[in-house]
Amino acid sequence: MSQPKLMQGNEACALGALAAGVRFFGGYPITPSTEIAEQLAEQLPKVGGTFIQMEDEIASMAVILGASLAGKKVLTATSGPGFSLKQELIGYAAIAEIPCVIANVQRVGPSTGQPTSPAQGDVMQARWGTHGDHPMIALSPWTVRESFDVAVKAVNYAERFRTPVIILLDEVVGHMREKVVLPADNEIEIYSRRQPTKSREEGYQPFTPEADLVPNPADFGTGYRIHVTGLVHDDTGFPSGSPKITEQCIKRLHEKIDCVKDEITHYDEFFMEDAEIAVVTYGGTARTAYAAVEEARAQGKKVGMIRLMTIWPFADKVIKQAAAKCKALLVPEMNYGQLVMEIERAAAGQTKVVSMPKYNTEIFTPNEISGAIDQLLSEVAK
Amino acid sequence: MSQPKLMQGNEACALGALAAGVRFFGGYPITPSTEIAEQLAEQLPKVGGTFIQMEDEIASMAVILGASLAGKKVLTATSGPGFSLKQELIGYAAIAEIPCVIANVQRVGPSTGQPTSPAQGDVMQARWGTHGDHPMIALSPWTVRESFDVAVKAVNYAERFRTPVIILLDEVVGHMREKVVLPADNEIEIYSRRQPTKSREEGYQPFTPEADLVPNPADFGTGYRIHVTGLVHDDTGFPSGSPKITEQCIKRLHEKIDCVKDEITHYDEFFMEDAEIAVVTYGGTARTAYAAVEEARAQGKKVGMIRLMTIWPFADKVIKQAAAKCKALLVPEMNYGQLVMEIERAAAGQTKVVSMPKYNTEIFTPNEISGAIDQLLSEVAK
Amino acid sequence: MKQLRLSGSGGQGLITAGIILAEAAIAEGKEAVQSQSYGPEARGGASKAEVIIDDKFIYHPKVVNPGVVLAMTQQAVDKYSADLAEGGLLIIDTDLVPNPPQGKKIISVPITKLSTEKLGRELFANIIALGLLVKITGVVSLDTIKAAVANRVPPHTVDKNMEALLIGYQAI
Amino acid sequence: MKQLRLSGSGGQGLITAGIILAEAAIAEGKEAVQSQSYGPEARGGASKAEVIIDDKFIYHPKVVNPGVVLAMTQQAVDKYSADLAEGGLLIIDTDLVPNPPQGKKIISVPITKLSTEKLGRELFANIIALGLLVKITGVVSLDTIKAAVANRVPPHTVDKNMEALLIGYQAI
Amino acid sequence: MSKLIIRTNRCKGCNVCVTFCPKKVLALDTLGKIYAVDEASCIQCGQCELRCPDFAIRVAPKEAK
Amino acid sequence: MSKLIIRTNRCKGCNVCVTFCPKKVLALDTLGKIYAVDEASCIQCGQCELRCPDFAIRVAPKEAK
Amino acid sequence: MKDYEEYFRTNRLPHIWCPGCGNGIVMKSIAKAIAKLDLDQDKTVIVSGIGCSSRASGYMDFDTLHTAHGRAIPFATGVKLANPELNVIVITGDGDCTAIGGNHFIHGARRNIDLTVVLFNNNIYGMTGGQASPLTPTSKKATTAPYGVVDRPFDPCQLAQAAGATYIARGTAFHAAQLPDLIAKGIQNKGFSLIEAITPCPISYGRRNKLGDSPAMLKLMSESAVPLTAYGKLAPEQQEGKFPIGVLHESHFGEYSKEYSHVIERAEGGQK
Amino acid sequence: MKDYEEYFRTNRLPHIWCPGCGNGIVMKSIAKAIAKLDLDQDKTVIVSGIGCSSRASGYMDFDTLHTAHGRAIPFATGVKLANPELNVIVITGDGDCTAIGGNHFIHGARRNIDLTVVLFNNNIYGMTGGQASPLTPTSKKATTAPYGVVDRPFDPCQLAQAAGATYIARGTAFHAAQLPDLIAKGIQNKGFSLIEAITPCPISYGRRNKLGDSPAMLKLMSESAVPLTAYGKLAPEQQEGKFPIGVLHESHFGEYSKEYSHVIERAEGGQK
Ligand SMILES: Cc1ncc(C[n+]2csc(CCOP(=O)(O)OP(=O)(O)O)c2C)c(N)n1
Ligand SMILES: Cc1ncc(C[n+]2csc(CCOP(=O)(O)OP(=O)(O)O)c2C)c(N)n1
Ligand code: SF4
Ligand code: SF4
Ligand code: SF4
Ligand code: SF4
Ligand code: SF4
Ligand code: SF4
Ligand SMILES: [Mg+2]
Ligand SMILES: [Mg+2]
Repeated sequence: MSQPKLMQGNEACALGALAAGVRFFGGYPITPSTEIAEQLAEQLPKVGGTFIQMEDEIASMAVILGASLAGKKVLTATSGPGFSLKQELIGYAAIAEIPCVIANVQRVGPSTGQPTSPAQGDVMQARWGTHGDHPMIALSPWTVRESFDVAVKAVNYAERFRTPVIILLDEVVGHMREKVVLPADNEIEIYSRRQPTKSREEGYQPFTPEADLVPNPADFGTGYRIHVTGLVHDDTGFPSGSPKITEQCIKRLHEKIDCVKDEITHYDEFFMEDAEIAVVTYGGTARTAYAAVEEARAQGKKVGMIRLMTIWPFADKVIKQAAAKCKALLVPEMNYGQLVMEIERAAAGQTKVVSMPKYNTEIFTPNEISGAIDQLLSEVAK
Repeated sequence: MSQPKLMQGNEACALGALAAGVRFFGGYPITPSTEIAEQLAEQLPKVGGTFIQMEDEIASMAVILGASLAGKKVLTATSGPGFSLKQELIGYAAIAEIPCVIANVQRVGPSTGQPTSPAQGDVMQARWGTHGDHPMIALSPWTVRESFDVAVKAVNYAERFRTPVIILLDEVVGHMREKVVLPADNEIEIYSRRQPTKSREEGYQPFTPEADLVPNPADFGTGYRIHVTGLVHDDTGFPSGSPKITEQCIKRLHEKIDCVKDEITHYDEFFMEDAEIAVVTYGGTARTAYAAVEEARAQGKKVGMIRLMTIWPFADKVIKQAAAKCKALLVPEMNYGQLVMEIERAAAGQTKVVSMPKYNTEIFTPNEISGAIDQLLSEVAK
Repeated sequence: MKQLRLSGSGGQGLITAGIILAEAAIAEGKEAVQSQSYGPEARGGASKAEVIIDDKFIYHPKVVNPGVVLAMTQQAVDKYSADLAEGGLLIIDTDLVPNPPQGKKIISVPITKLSTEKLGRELFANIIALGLLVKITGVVSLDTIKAAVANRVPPHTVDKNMEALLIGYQAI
Repeated sequence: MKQLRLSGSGGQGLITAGIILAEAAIAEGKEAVQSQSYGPEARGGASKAEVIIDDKFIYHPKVVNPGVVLAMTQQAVDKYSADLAEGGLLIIDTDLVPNPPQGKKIISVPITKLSTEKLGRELFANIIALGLLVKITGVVSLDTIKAAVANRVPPHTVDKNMEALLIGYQAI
Repeated sequence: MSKLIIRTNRCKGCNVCVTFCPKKVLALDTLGKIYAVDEASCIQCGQCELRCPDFAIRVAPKEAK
Repeated sequence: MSKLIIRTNRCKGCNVCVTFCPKKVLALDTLGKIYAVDEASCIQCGQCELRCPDFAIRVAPKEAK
Repeated sequence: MKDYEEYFRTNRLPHIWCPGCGNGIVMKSIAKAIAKLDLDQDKTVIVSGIGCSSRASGYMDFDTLHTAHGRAIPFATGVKLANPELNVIVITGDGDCTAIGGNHFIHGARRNIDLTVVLFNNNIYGMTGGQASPLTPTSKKATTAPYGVVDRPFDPCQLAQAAGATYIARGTAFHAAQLPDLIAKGIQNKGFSLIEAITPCPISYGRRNKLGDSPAMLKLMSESAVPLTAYGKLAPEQQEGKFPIGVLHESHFGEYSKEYSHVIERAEGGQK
Repeated sequence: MKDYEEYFRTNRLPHIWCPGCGNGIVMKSIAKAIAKLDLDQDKTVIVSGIGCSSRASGYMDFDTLHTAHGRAIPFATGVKLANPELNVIVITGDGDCTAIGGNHFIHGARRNIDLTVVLFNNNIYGMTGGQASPLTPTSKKATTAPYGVVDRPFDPCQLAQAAGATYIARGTAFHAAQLPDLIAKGIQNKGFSLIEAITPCPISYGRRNKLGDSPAMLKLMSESAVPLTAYGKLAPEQQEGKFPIGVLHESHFGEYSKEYSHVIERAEGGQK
């Protein structure tokens, strides 16, 4: 355990990635994510790693995928406009099963929007931004320390499931500084790059799934001479036009994540035992929500809170349970109302779901959330 | 009314756009959308219009936005990978309120996927593909004739609401040929480019909304000297960092579409009067579904069908009503299960919603859907 | 409802043949749907064109039980003739399909050879096949298909194509 | 919980000052959160840095009722002093804030002028302001803030910055 | 008529005009705004206007003699 | 030993080798596959192998004399 | 000749640029070029990307279009092709034009579409706070190049020439009297014109590289910029650290919108 | 020297290319170049984009990477930088490299990263069925240029040179004996190398432009390609319709991955 330190969320994210073994960063500057790149431009060469600033966000995504195939753990960082540009290649990473982490520090959009102001407006894009079908893992931290932890998790999941993982930071957490105590190196669990378990002669095929449904394509340069493509392919890695193979290919991509869904659905519950209503929240907004909920509890109000760290895959079960026992769920988000739609879907009419959108560049105040809590409590009391 | 003709969906889409007044196309070739470009490369100059093939899909999107601001009605066409690349500038069009139509002829994804095979895998991307918050209009035709009609509607909506509109074709409808009779020119309603209703001296501001919440920014070159930006801006068109302006700006974008939601929600209901279960479907899949439903009705089974032409904004009300009266909704889609999530949300637990995904490059057969209908009927009979 | 499938390899002109057939059906006042599927190859590879003809609007756009399958290569037979309808007919190019399947009603005509030998180029094999198809199925009249062919092909090739059509029509 | 806001224009170094203050609080074993907000301008424009100091974990990261607002420009006063807590204190740069607001407890110090006159450059105004803030609020001890400043600024500027800190500390 | 028209609100005190004025006419005040210390010496050469990045100085055209 | 090794399954009948063979050794059969009409005339110049886009012809190296 | 201030939206001044930022000088030069040519203010469009420099469009009193990062040229291409009677001027930064926008830049040049591109080259990403751009000189420092830039900058003028631009010039913010002329000539060229305007960014570039304040950076420019003919006469070792200014290249080729108008004529006439 | 077939995944042959398509000839030349240099087959990576030509990666027995349209160069950059001991060869089409991939192309050249880019130039988008590419000559027809192309093609060699490539050569599928040499020299160059290989697409380009079948197109190449020195001696009017082949440019500059390794050395040593 290190000394307590004042640290920025973006910095913690960069250091978390580094601690998890990231040794390659390719990126293109964009507010409010730039500190991640700047931090790694300085740190990576110190540990023999590589930082490269590319000509745009597409090239940044491409360069990390190439580096990942050549054996490095990789990261890129961006914000809204750049995240939009990366979508095609995020899909490539999904179908070609290339481990990579994309940190998206959200700001107000659409388009150039309000570059220096906070938002949580890319939550749905993180799931649905690219064409075609594939699953997505997206994690959103609410503290600076958790930015570090989430970065470690993201790298580990990317490697373990050979899939792109998105860190959904928001400007609030990304740019704020707070006191953190980082874990010591030996306290950090690291998932190493998967390796082939047999030789070509023994019948190795690069995309044959292991028991966990994840394949072990060999790193380039290790003598396996594999083929990697963004076309639908079979276990050999070569393209196939067969309907059966296509179904298998797309299905396995989803199932390798589905089958660990519970394990990778991280969330906190606060005061939920006897909660009449619950605030469902994530990212920077969760901090304010907690302040309001804690205050409400102090006043004896039966309010609980669910804080989602895992945004995707979506925590259906958690929300279903909460919906079954609470009279209403309040969903404050720094956007026009995005994740609330998933919450509505999961709630399936069991309870009232109240969207509380805010998209004016300002973060919620505890008072606003307290007010909404009070109103909701009075409504459900009727 | 013209002579009956064998025509391809893509061709009909191009001709519909032309009939609606499109005089500028910028694009980049990609299967299975290329025929739209090829058609217009030939036709546009014949009517004094302009076709340009750009260096990529981003430039294609940019060039049509420039042309639109200079007064032309504009179209681009693409497929999955290109659609992903266009997302950033689709967001630009949304916030800068630039009329434009994007035809996306869906193919199997993610990434390069199966370029020549049909899918409906970009349905959620059409809504959520770009960063930040803005609404989206997306229309999906199920016949060749409707590809023409939808193109006309798309152009009209783009102009009327000054917003990007997406035509969600699928390879089935885009590439099939069938008999069509096109409307005569005078049967086609056309919405002309909105014009300023007063002068600068009279206090004209380019982004002041009219009663329908849509502003009338002047075309470039008409003497108004307006400023257009992708930053959040006020009525003058100039950037503003104010929370109040930001809220107004983003809110009005949504409300201008929300307030006409019913009017632009196009759908067909078939056999719904006494339907015990209903198939909810869209695009090419709806053709097969209809064949199965018609057959089932012929056998006296109480099956109905809702065919959505408007995919976004989502037909909540229609689905809610159907959910209230049917015992189950069956949702066949050529993807891993996308729009079914919205249907689940709208159904809000009132009825059983059954996803029927198919994503193996082959379209549904009537038998598959009949089978699913029969099974569902027997389940709800219990 | 008539369901026809024209299969072979990319470049053999079967999509054009399918289009012409559908246009002929429309000219006779019928409904018609034509569709195709193909692989990544610009030439070669298995590809198919399908035509459905009916008196009323055709919803499901793909052939389910083809009454007739034309197969111009071995690969096409192997890939696209399995679901031939009970009692359906398989038409093959004699030379290009060395191993015809068992247990099917088959008409074998050396279509490509006819094209090269009688018209000097392989190019007209698709129109010969079309003539053959029309003769066998009677889905449209000879006059209608003539007009449809004349309407589609480049003007300077009309005569040769008419010849090809008749070669096919008279091949059995 | 102490809530402080340091406002001015981009380039005046107030974010650095805020960071140093937060680091000093941490050095004293407290919890601290520092945040900022700024416009599109790299220099000029209104910008603010906020620091919250408490004994327990700080959830909501922004200042709600600032007990102290430092404002180094007129624009900053206008934009960022309205929500000053009841009884809160407004510290302004005498020369750069020609129109101080009515009805607030105000301490006016010619911070920037002190910097230019005593240290030859405007550059140290932020550290002078920091000294002033620490003296007025007592959130951290003088020694702690000295160490925090020394820790953050470039080594060859430590002495000047110590001077600046004291100038501020002794300014009232 | 004065030789120099100064828009103080636009001036950001960058020192460019001060540096390039051949006659040392200009200087910055404590608030970092430009003013003419010695307008009399001004030869209306236009350097300050030419170079000011903020359009804060205009030089009156030399009167035709 | 034969001078030419032909992999018929790879040949696509493009006529390139036929055109560039200086000795008119090669021709296409009815199915559009290459065969040697006159292998005896082959001078093992390697043109056909060099130019075949489909790796369908190999020319045996000339035997050292 | 109108006064250059008439081309500004003066109610939006002062602008957001830092003290001493050269962007104002270059923007003024554009206004002077327009004044000089007496372009119809209502038929002139300014299109910019994203960056400090690209903010200029907001201050200029024309139809103005502030696009997305890197995309000014294809937006401008649309404006021009949709209405070829418009004069279209593009304002772009070194990052905007040659990093994310590099492809559009060379394709605009290749098409020889009638745009006048004024590249505000401050050798850095100004707006985002000082990251290296493709025009940051080798071994200079930037926030993303704390150990110094390892790669070699483009020469955007050579690149544009190889891509097909028909007018290419380079000027500097120091040579403020010459710049309007270079730009005016570019506007007059019916085809793709590039004017590279080298301009100081004291805040995001100068400081980190110890180049001094804006006046110092301007002086540096006055020393390193050499008129083309004089530059040509320097020995290679004398050229070290110097660069040529003036009109660097002029050539002729059909302009895109003009050529396309011929397509329209033929197509309308039913020909191919 | 290994036989070139040993570098093919022969079990995947025949390939998908059309009869007479020149891609097979160019791919064979790459294999021969590798054979000639006896590169370690396990330490050589082929990276391609999307297009007919880019399908070549699937037929070559190395670690092979078939990326997205236009993005082969940045993927390859990642491979090379992550493991500089690998030989990285990029296979790309004219559309892939100079249309959608144009920016990556010039930036690869600018960085002088050690990649050998073999550009299969068939003057058309083959895979999507014959649309115009930035290398389709002016006035030639394409499905998206039914009235003929109005703009001017890039000279990709000139473009690469202006951008900073340190080895540039051009060959053709007709000159099949020379091509392996040109490629081998490119592989030997420690820096960014471009080999433009002009190759016939009889199906999507030749037919529409009435250039005949593949043998006819190859003959046309034999007539229009002229060795660089001979080409230099032609009068301008004689150059019309002809183009130079051979090694067009060689120069020296620090290679990116090498230069970056110095950054690592310095940083690991605690220096800046
Ligand atoms: C797609 C996208 N990527 C990144 C950014 C962030 N960004 C804004 S301006 C800029 C660079 C500006 O540099 P330059 O073009 O040189 O202009 P300058 O500010 O130096 O005038 C960047 C990277 C963005 N807005 N959009
Ligand atoms: C983002 C994206 N846009 C468009 C396409 C469609 N596409 C595939 S290959 C190709 C062009 C191929 O041309 P070229 O690079 O010259 O290769 P060739 O087929 O001629 O060898 C295009 C436009 C795509 N796959 N992805
Ligand atoms: S006009 Fe010339 S002399 Fe007068 S103030 Fe300006 S620069 Fe100095
Ligand atoms: S050049 Fe302009 S902005 Fe700078 S000090 Fe002089 S008047 Fe002020
Ligand atoms: S080796 Fe030469 S002579 Fe022999 S077949 Fe081949 S091309 Fe003809
Ligand atoms: S060159 Fe090759 S593919 Fe072409 S005909 Fe000859 S052997 Fe066959
Ligand atoms: S950061 Fe640089 S380019 Fe941007 S306004 Fe400041 S000085 Fe000018
Ligand atoms: S379309 Fe052209 S490039 Fe593609 S395989 Fe066929 S001949 Fe080759
Ligand atoms: Mg710059
Ligand atoms: Mg090509």
